[in-house]
Amino acid sequence: MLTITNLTYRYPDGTPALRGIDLAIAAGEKVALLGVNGAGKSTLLLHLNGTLRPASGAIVVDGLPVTPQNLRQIRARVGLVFQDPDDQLFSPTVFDDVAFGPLYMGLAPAEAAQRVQQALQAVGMMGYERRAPHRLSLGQRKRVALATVLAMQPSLLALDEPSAGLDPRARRALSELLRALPQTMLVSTHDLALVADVFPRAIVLAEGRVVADEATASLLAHHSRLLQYGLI
Amino acid sequence: MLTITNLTYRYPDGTPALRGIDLAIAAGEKVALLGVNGAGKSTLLLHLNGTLRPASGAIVVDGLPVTPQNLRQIRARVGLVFQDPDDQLFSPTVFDDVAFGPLYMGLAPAEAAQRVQQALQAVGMMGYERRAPHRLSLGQRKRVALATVLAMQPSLLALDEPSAGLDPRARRALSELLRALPQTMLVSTHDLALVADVFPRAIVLAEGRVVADEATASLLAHHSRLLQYGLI
Amino acid sequence: MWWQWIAERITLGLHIPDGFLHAPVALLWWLPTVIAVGVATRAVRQSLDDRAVPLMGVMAAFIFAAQMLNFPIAGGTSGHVLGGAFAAIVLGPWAGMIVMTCVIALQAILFQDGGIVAMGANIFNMGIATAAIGGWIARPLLTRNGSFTTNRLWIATVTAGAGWLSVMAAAALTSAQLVLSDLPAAIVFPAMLGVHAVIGIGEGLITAAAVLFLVTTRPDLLQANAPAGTSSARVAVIGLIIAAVTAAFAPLASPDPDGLERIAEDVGFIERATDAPYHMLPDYTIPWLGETPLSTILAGLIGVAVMIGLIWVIAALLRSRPPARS
Amino acid sequence: MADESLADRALAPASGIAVYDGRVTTWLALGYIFTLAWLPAGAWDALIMAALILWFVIGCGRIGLRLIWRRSLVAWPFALAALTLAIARPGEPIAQFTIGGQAFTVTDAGIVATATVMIKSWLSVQAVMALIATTHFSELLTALAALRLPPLLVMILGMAYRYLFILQDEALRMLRARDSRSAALPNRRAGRNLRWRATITGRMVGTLFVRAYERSERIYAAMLARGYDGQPLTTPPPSLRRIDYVLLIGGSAACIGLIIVAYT
Ligand SMILES: Nc1ncnc2c1ncn2[C@@H]1O[C@H](COP(=O)(O)OP(=O)(O)OP(=O)(O)O)[C@@H](O)[C@H]1O
Ligand SMILES: Nc1ncnc2c1ncn2[C@@H]1O[C@H](COP(=O)(O)OP(=O)(O)OP(=O)(O)O)[C@@H](O)[C@H]1O
Ligand SMILES: [Mg+2]
Ligand SMILES: [Mg+2]
Repeated sequence: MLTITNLTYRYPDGTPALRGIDLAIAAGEKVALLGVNGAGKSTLLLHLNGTLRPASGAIVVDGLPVTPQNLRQIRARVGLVFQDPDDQLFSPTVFDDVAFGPLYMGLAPAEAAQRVQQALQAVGMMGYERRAPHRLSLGQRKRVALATVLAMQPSLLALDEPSAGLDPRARRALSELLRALPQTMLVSTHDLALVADVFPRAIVLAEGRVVADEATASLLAHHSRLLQYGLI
Repeated sequence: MLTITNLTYRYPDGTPALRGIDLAIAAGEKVALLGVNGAGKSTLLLHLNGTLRPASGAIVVDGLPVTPQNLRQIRARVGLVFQDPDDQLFSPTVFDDVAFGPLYMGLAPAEAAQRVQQALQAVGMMGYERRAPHRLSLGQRKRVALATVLAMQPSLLALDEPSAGLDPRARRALSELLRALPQTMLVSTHDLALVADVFPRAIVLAEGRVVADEATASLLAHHSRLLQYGLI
Repeated sequence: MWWQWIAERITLGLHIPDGFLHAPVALLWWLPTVIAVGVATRAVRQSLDDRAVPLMGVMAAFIFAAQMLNFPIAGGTSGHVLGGAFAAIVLGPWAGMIVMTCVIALQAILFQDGGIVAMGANIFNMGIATAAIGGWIARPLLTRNGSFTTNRLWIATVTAGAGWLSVMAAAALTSAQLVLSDLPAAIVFPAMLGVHAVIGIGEGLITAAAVLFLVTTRPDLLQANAPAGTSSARVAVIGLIIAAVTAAFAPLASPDPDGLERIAEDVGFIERATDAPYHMLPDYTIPWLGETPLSTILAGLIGVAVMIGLIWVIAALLRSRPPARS
Repeated sequence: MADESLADRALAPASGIAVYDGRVTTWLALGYIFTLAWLPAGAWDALIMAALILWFVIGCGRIGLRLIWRRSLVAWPFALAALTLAIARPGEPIAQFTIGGQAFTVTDAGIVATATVMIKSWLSVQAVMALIATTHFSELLTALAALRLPPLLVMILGMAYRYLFILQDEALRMLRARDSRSAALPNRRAGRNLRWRATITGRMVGTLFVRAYERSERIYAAMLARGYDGQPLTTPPPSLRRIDYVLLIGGSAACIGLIIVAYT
């Protein structure tokens, strides 16, 4: 489903953010991406749909290499959700925002509208179509942000800290939603409770390298390792 | 030092945020302000230096009532630090930012520079004077934000969630700093570990009312009450 | 406070409400506005490519918010920035025009700040003219061989001058429109330019400080949008023009620091500014119908039709063809 | 923002007029304002009819005439300035008074002109308010697109509207932070000087600019992630229904009627 080989990346100002990432995720797997602030989680996720272009290394999604020529197909397959929903939601209404991706793909308006319905239903935000994003609470905005990519029916979901800023109830709802969704997932988070709940496998980044890639249960069982990786 | 009598406030859109707050804090006391999201903590702190004007009720700081005529003197006595340091820091360098308050008060540049040194020393940010605030890490920015009010030598510190967004190490440093500072403090926070560490007294708000005002130890000892107030 | 809110609007005095301009004058000013915005739309699309929408949209919201950032002058009056010159200095003249057009349109629609019929004139005065000054006068002076200068004193002088000049230009244009609506030029020009010579100082200081802030903290942003270098001859000519204009207005610029007095002066201006006769096309009649009401109505309708037709044609010419979507 | 909540009404129109197509309401509001602009001074019958038409529509739309009236007063500082027209126009003298040694004469033509300007200005503002109270902002954009505004500009306007409130909140918080450090000591002059205060404000403008710019970069990435390639997204709006045409034709007829009444 997703294969990354020897991926390196430097920001234009010279910061080396990724230094040789190798990983493979099978279809239907749900994988958590952990690591302290600045470990490179967001940078890695931004590579999955070609928003950032690797200095070296290769990424293959669903058999299709992520290259400039393939970008449009890649973006239909990889649904990327940013941490701050205000960056993700840029339209005057919820409907417009969720419909943006499907319409851009060239779906007919009626079909797009149907996708919007399905996506909003999945995140429990039916009936909010005419609302303006800036009038929604943070938790609601985060759900709509997720709907914007679900409406594109991607096969891989890449979520950047989906639970940040949510209160305990909203976190539980998110956790249930992620468990219910059938897609393959790579989700960056600092929230170990969410990891334990949803993700059978966890990858830990540190300074742009993969330092652990294993079953969540075995990782969480070792307090000393969690401390060492700065996860608690 | 600080006396608040029957303070009520409604936001312009009609939201009643404070509904009759009474409290008194003696000089040198360090008091934590607790409560769930939306309880009214930030609203209360914004009243202390007259940023918001009460619908009814009175606030007296150091014998001086907070009224529009006294605002400027009040602001020399009350140092208010906002939750988000990005709201607090608006200058090209750390020095300029910390020097703003002293210069505005009419201190001579040399005197202001000395105040800046002292304040940066107190928060452990000596040597960062020429740096641009937006190039600092979140923890560093939070410390500089605190320095901007320390440089004004206020007698009352009002801090809004000073530990939010800090990683475990930065939290411990903040906790030590707050214990070392001599000022009277009213600090809003969701961080019970910080409360237990620094503040002998805690006030709990709920829906704009004071629902508890007591020794921190006795509050923390009752799990059921913490649950009831939504603090855990 | 409500009175401060009112004072601010009166002090700026540039958002012309509906009803204050002769209808033909208001419509006439739509013409250059539509042309400029059309050209700017194309230019922005070419230079910024697919970044145009998020960048311009957020920048328009930014100007809106920046206009809230005020500073106390005196006596309860406060100054704030108009922003057109700053936007054009930093983003370029075309992008500046787009941004200001959106700001003024949203102000008129959402906050009823400035009229709808008068919007063509308002956009031209506060958007097109100010961006032209920032983008075509200040920017060439600030770039050498395609990169932004580092001489802080020079930057401060040029940007402050451009900020001041942009406010003066907007004020002069507003006056011209009022005079075209039959107001006495002898009163309107001195009053309007006098008040704004003072207000412009705030604009100049803020613009300079904001640009210097960027030079210090994010020079890369300025560099990214820097235009290609200009010949030194052109720089010299533009410099001379600025010097001449500044000299011409210098007597007006002797600041009178009392804010209340300025408001009074400003109110006085507006009182006079409204001294406009509101006849519809007084001399416009259709010959073969004579001076009958019907003739006047027809003349007016024809005028409107011609104007709308012209705008339509030009807009159509300027609009790039809709993209083919596969 | 004095009437932010009215601007917000554009987000949740809940009125009878909202059942009509946003394009129709937008065009009619624009047409009405343009018509007002053409009415001559002293055309009382036309002005009264115009007012009644507008208030009837507002009443039908259950927008709340009271709300509109209260809010429309914000436009009056300008309209009040029209009072001076009363003394500025040549005509039959009605009253005279002196201020500061200068004599002023109120004329009949002056009073007529004043009243006309005030009414026109006031009605125009109410029409815009009625529009934004009944028409969702996205429909307003659709209407503008149908008026041949370049699609790129329409998208930019939508984006500007979306981030308006976010950046205004940001500016407001910065102002609060500055104000709460603007302190005074007894016996000292606070605030240094005008130039310093303006400079501080300029830096705040710069700070806000950098944050807005960085946000625009993040939004750009988010748009790319959903397939955006720089072409404005244009979807054909639904075609107008018969009721919309009826309203459009009826409204246009009313506007033309006003002009005819005014000039005959
Ligand atoms: N735009 C940028 N320019 C330069 N360096 C950057 C940029 N964005 C991130 N970095 C740097 O790249 C490294 C990885 O950053 P990244 O945002 O991927 O971390 P992260 O794991 O997502 O952290 P967090 O948990 O804080 O979100 C960090 O050292 C960071 O400072
Ligand atoms: N600008 C505003 N306009 C209207 N209502 C507001 C505004 N700011 C806050 N409120 C409301 O006032 C109440 C108190 O808010 P306040 O910000 O004081 O809560 P808080 O205790 O600081 O919460 P948090 O822990 O989330 O910071 C809430 O109901 C909130 O929704
Ligand atoms: Mg990240
Ligand atoms: Mg708060």
